[in-house]
Amino acid sequence: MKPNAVRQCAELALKDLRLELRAREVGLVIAPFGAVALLLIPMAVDASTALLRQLGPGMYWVVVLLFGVLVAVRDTAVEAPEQHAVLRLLGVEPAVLQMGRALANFVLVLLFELLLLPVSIALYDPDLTGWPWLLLALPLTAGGLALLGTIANSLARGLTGRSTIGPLMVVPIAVPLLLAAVQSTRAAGLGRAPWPWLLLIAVVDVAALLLLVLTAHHQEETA
Amino acid sequence: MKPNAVRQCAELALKDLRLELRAREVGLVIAPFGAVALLLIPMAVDASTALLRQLGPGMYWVVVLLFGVLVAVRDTAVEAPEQHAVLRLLGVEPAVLQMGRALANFVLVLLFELLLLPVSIALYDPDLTGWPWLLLALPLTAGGLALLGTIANSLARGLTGRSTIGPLMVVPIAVPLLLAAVQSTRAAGLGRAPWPWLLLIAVVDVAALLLLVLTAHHQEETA
Amino acid sequence: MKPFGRVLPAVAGGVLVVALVAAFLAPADRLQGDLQRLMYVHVPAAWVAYLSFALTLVGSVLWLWRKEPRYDRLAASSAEGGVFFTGLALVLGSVWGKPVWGVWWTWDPRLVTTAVMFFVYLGYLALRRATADPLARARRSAVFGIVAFVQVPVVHMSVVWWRTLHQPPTVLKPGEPSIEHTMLAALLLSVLAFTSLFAVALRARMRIAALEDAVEERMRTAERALAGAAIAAPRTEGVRTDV
Amino acid sequence: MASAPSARPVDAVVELSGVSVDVEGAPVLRDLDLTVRRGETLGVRGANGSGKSTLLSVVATLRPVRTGTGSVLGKSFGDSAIHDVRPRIALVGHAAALYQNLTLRENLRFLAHLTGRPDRAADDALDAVGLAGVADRTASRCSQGMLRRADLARVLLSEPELLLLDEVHSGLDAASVGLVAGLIDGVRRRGGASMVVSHDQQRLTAETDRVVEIVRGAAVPERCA
Amino acid sequence: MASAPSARPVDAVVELSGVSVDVEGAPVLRDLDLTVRRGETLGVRGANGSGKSTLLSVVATLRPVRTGTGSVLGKSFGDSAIHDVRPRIALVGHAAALYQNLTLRENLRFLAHLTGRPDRAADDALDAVGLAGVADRTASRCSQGMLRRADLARVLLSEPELLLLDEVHSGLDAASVGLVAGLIDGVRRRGGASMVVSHDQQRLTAETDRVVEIVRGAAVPERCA
Ligand code: HEM
Ligand SMILES: Nc1ncnc2c1ncn2[C@@H]1O[C@H](COP(=O)(O)OP(=O)(O)OP(=O)(O)O)[C@@H](O)[C@H]1O
Ligand SMILES: Nc1ncnc2c1ncn2[C@@H]1O[C@H](COP(=O)(O)OP(=O)(O)OP(=O)(O)O)[C@@H](O)[C@H]1O
Ligand SMILES: [Mg+2]
Ligand SMILES: [Mg+2]
Repeated sequence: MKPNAVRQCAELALKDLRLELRAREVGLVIAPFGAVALLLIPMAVDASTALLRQLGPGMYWVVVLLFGVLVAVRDTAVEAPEQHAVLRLLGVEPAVLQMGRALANFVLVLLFELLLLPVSIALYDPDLTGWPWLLLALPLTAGGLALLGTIANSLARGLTGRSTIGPLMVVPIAVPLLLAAVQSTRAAGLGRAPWPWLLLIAVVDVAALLLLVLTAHHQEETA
Repeated sequence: MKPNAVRQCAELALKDLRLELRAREVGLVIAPFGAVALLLIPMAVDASTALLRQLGPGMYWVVVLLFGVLVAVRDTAVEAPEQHAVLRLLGVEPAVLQMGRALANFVLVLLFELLLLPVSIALYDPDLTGWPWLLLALPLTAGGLALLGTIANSLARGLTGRSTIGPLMVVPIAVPLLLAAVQSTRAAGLGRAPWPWLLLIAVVDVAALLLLVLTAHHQEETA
Repeated sequence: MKPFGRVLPAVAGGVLVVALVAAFLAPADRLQGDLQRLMYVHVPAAWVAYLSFALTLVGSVLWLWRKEPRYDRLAASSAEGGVFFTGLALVLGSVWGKPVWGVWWTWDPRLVTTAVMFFVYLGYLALRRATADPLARARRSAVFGIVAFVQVPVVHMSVVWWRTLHQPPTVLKPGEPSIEHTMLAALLLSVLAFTSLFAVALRARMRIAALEDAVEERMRTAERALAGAAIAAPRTEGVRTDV
Repeated sequence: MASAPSARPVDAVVELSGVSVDVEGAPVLRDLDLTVRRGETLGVRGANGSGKSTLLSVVATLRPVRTGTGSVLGKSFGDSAIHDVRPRIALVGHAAALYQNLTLRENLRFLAHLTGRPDRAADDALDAVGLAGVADRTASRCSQGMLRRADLARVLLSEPELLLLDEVHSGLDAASVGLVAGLIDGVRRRGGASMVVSHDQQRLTAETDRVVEIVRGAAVPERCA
Repeated sequence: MASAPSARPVDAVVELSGVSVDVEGAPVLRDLDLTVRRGETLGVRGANGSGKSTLLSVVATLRPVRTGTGSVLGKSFGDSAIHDVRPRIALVGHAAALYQNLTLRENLRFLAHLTGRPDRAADDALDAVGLAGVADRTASRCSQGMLRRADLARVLLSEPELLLLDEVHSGLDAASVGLVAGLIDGVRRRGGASMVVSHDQQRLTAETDRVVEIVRGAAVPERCA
């Protein structure tokens, strides 16, 4: 009678996505905010078109990182104490609970990346050589951010200042992701295959995944 | 028996600052987040030291704007519907309520600017010619951000996704502030007196102030 | 209980003296001259920071496994030490960088990742501060203590992964260390000195933490007023005196 | 307690006629007439979701009406002078209106300062509801009933002429349910009026002068008390 | 209702002995002993802030104890097998555990799906508490009593063996207070046990087999019912 873990995970993610659809934090708010950030930087630094073309990919990834983290720790991703109590009493495995949240985060961060992509291309007019590598780099990075954001969310649960202490913990740890993503884009732009960088991102993803699953039990107990 | 408007305004601001002191969102969390952002951007765009020295002031102001807005719309700045009902029933003038909030925001944004200043100087090593002008530029910009943030907060009241819809509304309006602040720093760096730019910031401030006071009544009623 | 003990500080003091002597006796660098002697404080500071974060990791894992408070104290005390030594390495590196590179700070991956490591563990300490319940605090910071440790290999490998200005690994690398032997000896001595200083401080901090916990525990087991005891019945009569 | 004292009993404190109210576009109250006189205590009953809480927020001048006219404490809706009577109204809703990160004392003193009352008034109010001993606990660390009591202390502090209570008995322990009756009495003595929403039939008949029931969006009087 | 049916009355569903509980470092319960047997309904009273809600969360295995031992549904605290009994426990607290932006139907179906129940079960539960007509309203647009009822529907859905109710009568209208008694009866018939926290002395004596009072952090039996 009890549904299997995959089914439960999907149900949990679906719930998060539905909540997000109602609040539209990511689509209507965080993504435009990220776009505005991309727009403001060239204005503030007063850079030439050539310089902008060079800065473009880096800026894109910085904004993805900073605001992608905001996506992962958005308000609707957090349960009230009562809701959390109900989830704990349901008998769903902690690892499944965490994976459900991470899955929803992944979808949203990826969506956010895709929304920002045309904006950054339009604003910075970067060199697009090697763009197919993005098809790998984008989901890998989104996965890492989503997983780290999920961990941060459950560590910051119930603390005052949650919405900001979460990002503070994730952003620095996500730095290797940022650096590797930037380098992979750069390598791809130079016509080289960015395998080492993608591998680095994948390693971070796998490490975060293992940590999430292995510590899930402890994270759910922190009430 | 009824205290005067200034006293009330101070009481309201004090309450906000006290809440902030308890949650320590700005000091412990938003400011480090801003510092990390300052640290990451150069890393991602892989710029030379000379280029960075040139980008420095612009980056400082972009981060002040983006995260200063987060300061103004932080969680502790928002009343629950019940708290708002109580404030409305107290008989305090709506304009006074709004000014109290703006005052607290001003203090916090200024604090945030001051915290980031040494970080950006240490990291970007910018040319410091004309720095005394900052003594004017910093509070003027903080005032503008605080006022706009207050307006955004009350417009977004009760909407889901508040913490992010607020920034979205403020950031575009704050663009003139950003440009003027950047230009004033640049002019000061060239040894010129940046009066026109400071005047522009002051005009934005006054306009925001008037908007806040004149629409305060309507804003308090949107519940 | 003496927080510092007696033997360990004496040993540490001895090692420190020897290391100082060695640092001044070691030959000056051909290019940098005496400036290079900053290495004997900069490098040990960085390595001891690694060591302390590794101890935080160990403490965190052990706590999750055994749930004994002393492992939590180990993790917390050692993270504090790590933040201090990371800060020290940053400051000393800057001081060294100004004459050598001409700037206090530059966009070198080693520098940035070190600074980021500093922030990560500041976040660790902030998380501890923000959590009031001892059990929840230990649990959460243990999880974060594990997550945070990924920074250490990143900092170490940053010079290899990204082309860089900063010194690549000269000692901790496969094969023969690429450094003169007297310098290496002096460096190792100063590392030993820093490590023993750290050991003294760590033990003191852990003992203080244990005392704090004991005080807290005694306060608990003592007849403390219950949270509910301070709530009185309302003075309903007082409200309607003249009815 | 069932007979109102004769303090100017003809003055209507609340007067609603033909009032319809929508909440975010959904009709909740329809063609509702209601009068509450000085010195009177009106009980309000009704099924869940019938619109009792909505009615109280309308009477508190916090929610606009779609059609119909009304006046509260002598000022009619739509008149901008209605804001002047607000400080004389107190509303205690389902959830406590306290700042989670302020202590109970700070919460009460904040309100006292804004209305020009001394610190003592706030402390006395907390004392009267039995919370003097925990005045330095932040609201986030208080139990449900403690929060309710602190919310009632707010009423003691503001000495309203129109008191609106929305199921405030819930959460109060046996020793403090009397608080509510005391507050109502205080208002009555000051010549004001109260509206008390509750699902507890017995309590309503005991503590109020008459009871109306909200049925299909309108106020239907129950057998006269 | 005052005499427990003899369904295996010796099995203890809840057994606490010498339990002390701290909440964020503050002592709340101290040296508390409590036994609840199968088929039994225990009433819990106590002053505001005495620790009733804390006790329920401990019994629900959601909060650790500082000292003392205890077992729930046969598994003792500290044993990792305690997690297996959790699905057989239902807790209804002061605030409803619903997602504000999901409709009532979505809320209930979400829980149904996670525990492998069909959609119908969720809809039936909503129907049983009288909310079938407003099942498509989001929780944020429901009144206090509607939320309470939806929370009770959750209990109907999960068919627990140990039911923990924290002042659930509050907010329910006259027509639906019977719901609570129905839920308790259902649990009793399944051979489970209930703990009911309330400040309403009459209701407690009517609906429970015996009542304990939380006094100075411990459970003191009231005159045997
Ligand atoms: C703010 C500036 C600096 C920071 C944050 C910094 C950081 C670090 C760190 C974290 C390590 C330990 C690396 C490891 O073994 O994994 C290290 C080692 C070292 N640093 Fe720096 N450093 C800075 C400036 C400098 C400067 C200016 C020099 C000299 C030109 C320098 C020379 C060295 C050397 C020789 C080592 C030992 C390398 C090895 O054997 O691995 N550092 N530094
Ligand atoms: N974080 C905390 N720090 C200190 N005391 C706390 C904290 N959280 C709760 N308390 C205290 O614990 C006590 C028990 O709270 P609990 O909610 O269990 O009471 P209760 O019996 O349910 O009261 P009520 O009848 O008002 O619902 C209260 O006195 C409360 O102030
Ligand atoms: N935003 C909204 N959209 C649609 N309907 C709403 C909205 N807000 C409230 N309602 C409906 O308005 C009605 C009245 O709500 P109200 O809170 O006034 O009821 P109540 O009589 O106080 O009920 P209770 O006894 O449960 O507290 C409810 O049916 C509720 O669902
Ligand atoms: Mg209501
Ligand atoms: Mg309670």
